[in-house]
Amino acid sequence: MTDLPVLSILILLPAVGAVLTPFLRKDPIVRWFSLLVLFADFLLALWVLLNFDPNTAAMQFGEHRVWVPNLGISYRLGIDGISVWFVVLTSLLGWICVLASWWSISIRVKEFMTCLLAMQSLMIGVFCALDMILFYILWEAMLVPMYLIIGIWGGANRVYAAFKFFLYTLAGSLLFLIGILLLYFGGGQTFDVLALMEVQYPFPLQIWVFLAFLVAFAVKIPMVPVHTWLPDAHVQAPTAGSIILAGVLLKMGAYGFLRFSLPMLPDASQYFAPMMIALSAVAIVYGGFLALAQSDIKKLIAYSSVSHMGFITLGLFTFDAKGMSGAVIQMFNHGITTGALFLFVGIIYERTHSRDIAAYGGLIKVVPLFGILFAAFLLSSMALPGLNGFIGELLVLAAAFGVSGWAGAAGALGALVGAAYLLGVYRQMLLGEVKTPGDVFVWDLGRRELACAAPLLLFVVWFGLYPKPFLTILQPSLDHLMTQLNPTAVTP
Amino acid sequence: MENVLSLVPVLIKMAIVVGVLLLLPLPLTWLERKIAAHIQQRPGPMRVGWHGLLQPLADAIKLLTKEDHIPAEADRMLFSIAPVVALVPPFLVFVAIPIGDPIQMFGTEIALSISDLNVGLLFILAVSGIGVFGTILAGWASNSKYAVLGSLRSIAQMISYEIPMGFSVIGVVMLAGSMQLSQIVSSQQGLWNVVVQPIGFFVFFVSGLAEAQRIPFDLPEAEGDLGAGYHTEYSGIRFSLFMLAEYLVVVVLAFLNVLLFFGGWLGGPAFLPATIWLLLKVGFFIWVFMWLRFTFPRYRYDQLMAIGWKLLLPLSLLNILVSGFVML
Amino acid sequence: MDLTQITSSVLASGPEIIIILGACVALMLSLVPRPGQGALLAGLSLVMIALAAAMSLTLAQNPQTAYGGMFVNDGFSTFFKMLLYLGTALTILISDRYLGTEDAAKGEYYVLLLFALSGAMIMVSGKDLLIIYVGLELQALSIYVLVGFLTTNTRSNEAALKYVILGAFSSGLLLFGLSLLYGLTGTTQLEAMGEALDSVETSSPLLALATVFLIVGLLFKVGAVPFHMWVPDIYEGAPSPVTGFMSTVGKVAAVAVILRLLIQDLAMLDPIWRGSVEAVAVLTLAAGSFAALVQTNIKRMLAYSSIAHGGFLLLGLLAGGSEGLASVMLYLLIFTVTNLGLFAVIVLLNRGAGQGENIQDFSGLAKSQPGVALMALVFLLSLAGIPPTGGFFAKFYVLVALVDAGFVLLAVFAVLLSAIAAWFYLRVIMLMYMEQNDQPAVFQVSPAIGWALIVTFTGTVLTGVLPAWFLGVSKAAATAGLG
Amino acid sequence: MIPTAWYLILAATLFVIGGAGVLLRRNVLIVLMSLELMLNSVTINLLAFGHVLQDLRGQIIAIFVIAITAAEVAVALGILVALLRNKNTLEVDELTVLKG
Amino acid sequence: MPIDFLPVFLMVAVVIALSAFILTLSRLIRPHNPYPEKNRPYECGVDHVGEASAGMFKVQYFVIAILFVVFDVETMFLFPWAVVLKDMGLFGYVEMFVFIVLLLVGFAYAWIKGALEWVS
Repeated sequence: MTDLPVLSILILLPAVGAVLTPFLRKDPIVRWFSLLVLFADFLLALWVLLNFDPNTAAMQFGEHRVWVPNLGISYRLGIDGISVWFVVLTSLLGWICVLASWWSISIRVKEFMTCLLAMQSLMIGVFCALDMILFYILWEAMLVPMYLIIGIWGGANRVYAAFKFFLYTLAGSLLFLIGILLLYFGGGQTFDVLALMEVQYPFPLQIWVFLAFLVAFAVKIPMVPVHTWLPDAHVQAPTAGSIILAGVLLKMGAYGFLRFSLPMLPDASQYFAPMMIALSAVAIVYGGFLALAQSDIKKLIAYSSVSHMGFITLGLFTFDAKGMSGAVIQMFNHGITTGALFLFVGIIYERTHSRDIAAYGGLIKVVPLFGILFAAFLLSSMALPGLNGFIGELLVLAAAFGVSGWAGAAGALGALVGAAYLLGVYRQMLLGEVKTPGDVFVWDLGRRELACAAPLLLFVVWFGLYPKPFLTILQPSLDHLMTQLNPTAVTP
Repeated sequence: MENVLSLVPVLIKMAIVVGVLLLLPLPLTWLERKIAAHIQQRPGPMRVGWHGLLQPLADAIKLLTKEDHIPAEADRMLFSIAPVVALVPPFLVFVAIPIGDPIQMFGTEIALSISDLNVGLLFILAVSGIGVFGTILAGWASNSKYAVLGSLRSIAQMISYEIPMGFSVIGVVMLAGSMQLSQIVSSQQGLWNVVVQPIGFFVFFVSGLAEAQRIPFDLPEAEGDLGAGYHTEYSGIRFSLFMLAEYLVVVVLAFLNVLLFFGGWLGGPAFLPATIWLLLKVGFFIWVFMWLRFTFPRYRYDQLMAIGWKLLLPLSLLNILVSGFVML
Repeated sequence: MDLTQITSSVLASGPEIIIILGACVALMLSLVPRPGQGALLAGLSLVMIALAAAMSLTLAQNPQTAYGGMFVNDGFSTFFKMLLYLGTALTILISDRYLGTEDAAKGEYYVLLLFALSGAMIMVSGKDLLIIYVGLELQALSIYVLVGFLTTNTRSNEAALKYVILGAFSSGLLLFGLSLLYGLTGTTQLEAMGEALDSVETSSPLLALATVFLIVGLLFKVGAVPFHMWVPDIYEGAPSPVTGFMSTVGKVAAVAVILRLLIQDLAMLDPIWRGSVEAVAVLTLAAGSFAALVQTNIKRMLAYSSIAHGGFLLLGLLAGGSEGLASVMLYLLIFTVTNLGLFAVIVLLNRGAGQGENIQDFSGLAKSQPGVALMALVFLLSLAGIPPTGGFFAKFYVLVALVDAGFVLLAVFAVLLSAIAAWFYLRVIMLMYMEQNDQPAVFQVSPAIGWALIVTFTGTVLTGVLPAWFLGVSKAAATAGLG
Repeated sequence: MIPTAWYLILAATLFVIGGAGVLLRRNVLIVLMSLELMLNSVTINLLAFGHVLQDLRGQIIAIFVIAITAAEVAVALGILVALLRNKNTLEVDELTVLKG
Repeated sequence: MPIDFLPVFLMVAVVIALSAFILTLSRLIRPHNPYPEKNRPYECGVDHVGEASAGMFKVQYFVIAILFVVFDVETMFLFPWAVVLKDMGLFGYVEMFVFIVLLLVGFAYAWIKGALEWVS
């Protein structure tokens, strides 16, 4: 370990970039500059990953600075085996986003890149934060650049979508704030996440706080009754926005459960587990069927996200070691895969300006490179064995069957439906007779696009075939989480 | 019961005062016309009675029997009560005006005032302020342009001069340490206030003239350009009520000048009863007012306001500051 | 009173005397018309404010009462005075340009501002109901005139008249309460009153009546629902800088009085008002937030927003204790800075004759004036309470105080309603960043406004990123106030 | 001796009448008069209490109240004049440039 | 002491009664013969135009009214002060001095501003 505040650098690097960007003159300079910054950030994240000690569940690279002593808020950072992966994921998607919007964003590039850089800084911050209020602030602040990304550079209905996104998430997270305060005054008297984990809260308080947290996280994930902002936001957002949304933002909800709800409120989590499992099952099936009915490819992927996120929550609330690790793996994989899918939709959309599935056909013949890669990601999303999606979904399903037959059955059904619509897309768009919307000329992937897709593909294949390093790093933290869930199991 | 009994002398005094005041205008109008005439070297009223002595009586009967018409567009209610409102204050003022030290009569001490209020001076100033309402109501209720303009002018004038008037007596109050008129008079034992407070007297006298709307400050009623001012539309008995009120104001002012600045009933020759001495002084002031009326030309309206605000007001404020400083 | 007492009293009220003297000098200067007079008077006012601020800080070294216990200089009053200075100074900075575009440049403007400031200062320092009332009226009367300052503008006249009538009405209520309290206790001096009230049953109907009138009168001044109907009209009609002034300085002073009365000296009245004030606070939040949704005039919208913020302040009051007090104080500090910043932007957009006050006039601002738009964005976010701006910490601290005092339900209400409130701030952001405008706003940022913007922007960001110092100050002041 | 309660009742009645006048009447001048009525009722209260308590403070406050009321009315009149120049009406209902 | 003021109210009643009496007396003996021409407002014989009490006055009247209110109120403070000035001594004097000077500042302002000029 070094004494360097690595995490702070990780967070502040894009932030500094965001501050500097508006002062740059020309658009190309802005693009290159952002790419450089984000790529540097990615390299730094990789360095962190390489130096990460996989043998302990403790927080690493910890930093602690007094911030607002009068309110007990401090600047506290640290990552464990779970969050390190999200940091890597975020920093990876960050520079990919720049590349993905290289030409597609042509107006107000400066502002766009500023938002992107700010997003990056805040997202990494969220995954590193170990102080509840710090976490909350970063979490909340994220809304603004994302709102602007959707609202300024989005599709036709962008303003509506941006508003919906903002208000849904804001309303949810405000209750989260109240929950935090309840934890503070309910006995913790601190905002330190690790310290709060040690506090045994009375059951009624846990119930209320859990519900408050639930609203915030459920909106972000999104779970079923509050998922309606997602399709709008996804469809209207520019490609980079979709990638960030699907790749990172959705994970934050689940991450919240993992980091706060489960360890801090184990009793309430147990209490609400059946409900959560039921909701997840509904999300899986409902999201799947909705996806099946979509003709808009972006909407389809959006609903598939609802379904896949259902798997994650299902896994989390089985309270089973397998389900847990399945859920975490699924989170990471979903980030990669769905990010990639949105990237590819964006690529084709740039050429044809249509998202209608039925308007495409036989793309694999016209643009083989695109076709093959797209197919790979589709299959990964379908959880084809050998690709990354498989292992997570399998673990979750196994755990679900262990808890409740119904839940398992729902999960299985969801997986089947998922296969159906993804294969439908595969068949319609890639195979069959060649057609493109309006018969426009479609060219194959360029070098820039390949550069985006390659690392994603690498991860897809790597985790499909050899997930061991991933699990090694993950395992201690997950085990620790399990002990926190069943405190009675450890204490003799 | 005792309270009721103690009211008896009060009621008697009140009856006397009201009676005198009601009849006072009769000799006063005669006097005024005579003085006017002689100043202008003509005989004045001569027909009714000896040297026209009964002329006022004849006028009174005329006014009483004259048709009293109310303009069609007037606010009848306000129009009718305005003269009464104008009449009340001057009568009220006399409640607080003493005409001598208490005297012994029928074995009890009887004060020579209806009620010697401890805030007498303030009371008098306040009550005479109410007189403005009669003017306002009369002008407003008439709903005639002459009347409205006249009443506006009257009001503006009255309130403008009320301020220097109020300020000018502050010096007197300071010297007496009281607002009770009898005390103010007794504080002038030996030295009349007019000597100590010459500026105060000047301001008070001048603004008194303006308050009573006497020449040279009678602009609101300048017949030449404004009809008859705020009572343009009044005739008959209601008109005479206004006139009555105006005469009484003159009397009030004469009393105040004497009481505040000329030692009241003090300082007279030994053979004269104090009250008579007082009344003589008052009579003198009434004569001065009449004399002025036929000697001075009228000011222009802007000059009138300028005198009030730019001369008298700063002067009286200065007077307060200086007298306060000197007194300490 | 012997001479030393008099001198010490005069010294204790030094800042007020400085401001009033400044106002008198400015009044005389305003009579000599000459080029650059506006700048001269503004400069003079700023200097006077700076002097007064310096004096206040000096006086804060040793807290003392003066004028026989009617006037006090403590940490509490010093904090609020600093806020008042800040608000007034910022208002002065943004005024010159507005008066220019509205063609209403008259020297009296600054005089009135200074008088209003002195009134507010007296309110803050008053330790006697009578003094507080006198200060309140001095402030209110000056503001009445300021509201109607655009003499040829009917909107401004109307607003002023309405404000006078309703302001006098609320003073009447306040006074009636005052008179009853005086009757009950035989004093108007707050501490003595508190002692006297200790022996009065809180169930006494007369006391209840007195409290209700007192509080209603004060709530009127803050613009709490259901006594808020005057706020939108008057905010809309008044000259923009004056609106900013009212919504900050006016509110600060009124809230200071409320705190002084309800939390400090007359705390024993708590059982009488708590229930109703809770209802009022929630209603205020709700009505302000919902009504703001449908406004088309930016000042009107901010009026409702300011009502909603008033609701938050009341919540802080309800939380009570030093935490509640401190939270209200911090809130006011941040609100003052942020709101005046936004008003600076509004002044910039003004095109004379009340043009440029529509929310639509913000559209496309990000394109034509990216810098100003960015600042406006930050101000709006701060008003909405989105981190990392000051507004977040303001709200957060109130919530902390509320939850700490056990009012979790109120806190939940507050956050839900502030989510609704975010909507209309977002709408402005949306217009600035997402709408095109055929006639983009064209303006030059004058140095004065530039300074105002820099100060407010820095303040908003600084309170959001490093709030510790501000928090510490307000907490110390609150503790001093309660002590 | 008149009981204090009567003064208070008188004051309260005047206050209510004044308040009702402010809220219900439509002519600005009458509204201003109603305001005066409200404030004068306060004065009655203060004087009555001052008398009962044998305390001069009541009267002092009353004087302040009167003074401030006067100032308020002066300001109101000034504003009214400005408004009259622009609009020429005394009816509150016609003050409609500002909705609400 | 309140008994001192009783005559005041008695006097009001007496005067009102007296006026009522005179008015009634006059009503009994005077002629009453109105007709439209006679009832028209006085306007030198010209038909009158518009409302007289529409409130269209020279603004100076309002200015005077406002100034009056201000100074009249000052009188209210001056009287009690004058009564007890001897007891209060220098302090009282200085206080009033400040008060009057402040007022004079305002007065001077109004003066220079031209509020007292009747002819514009």
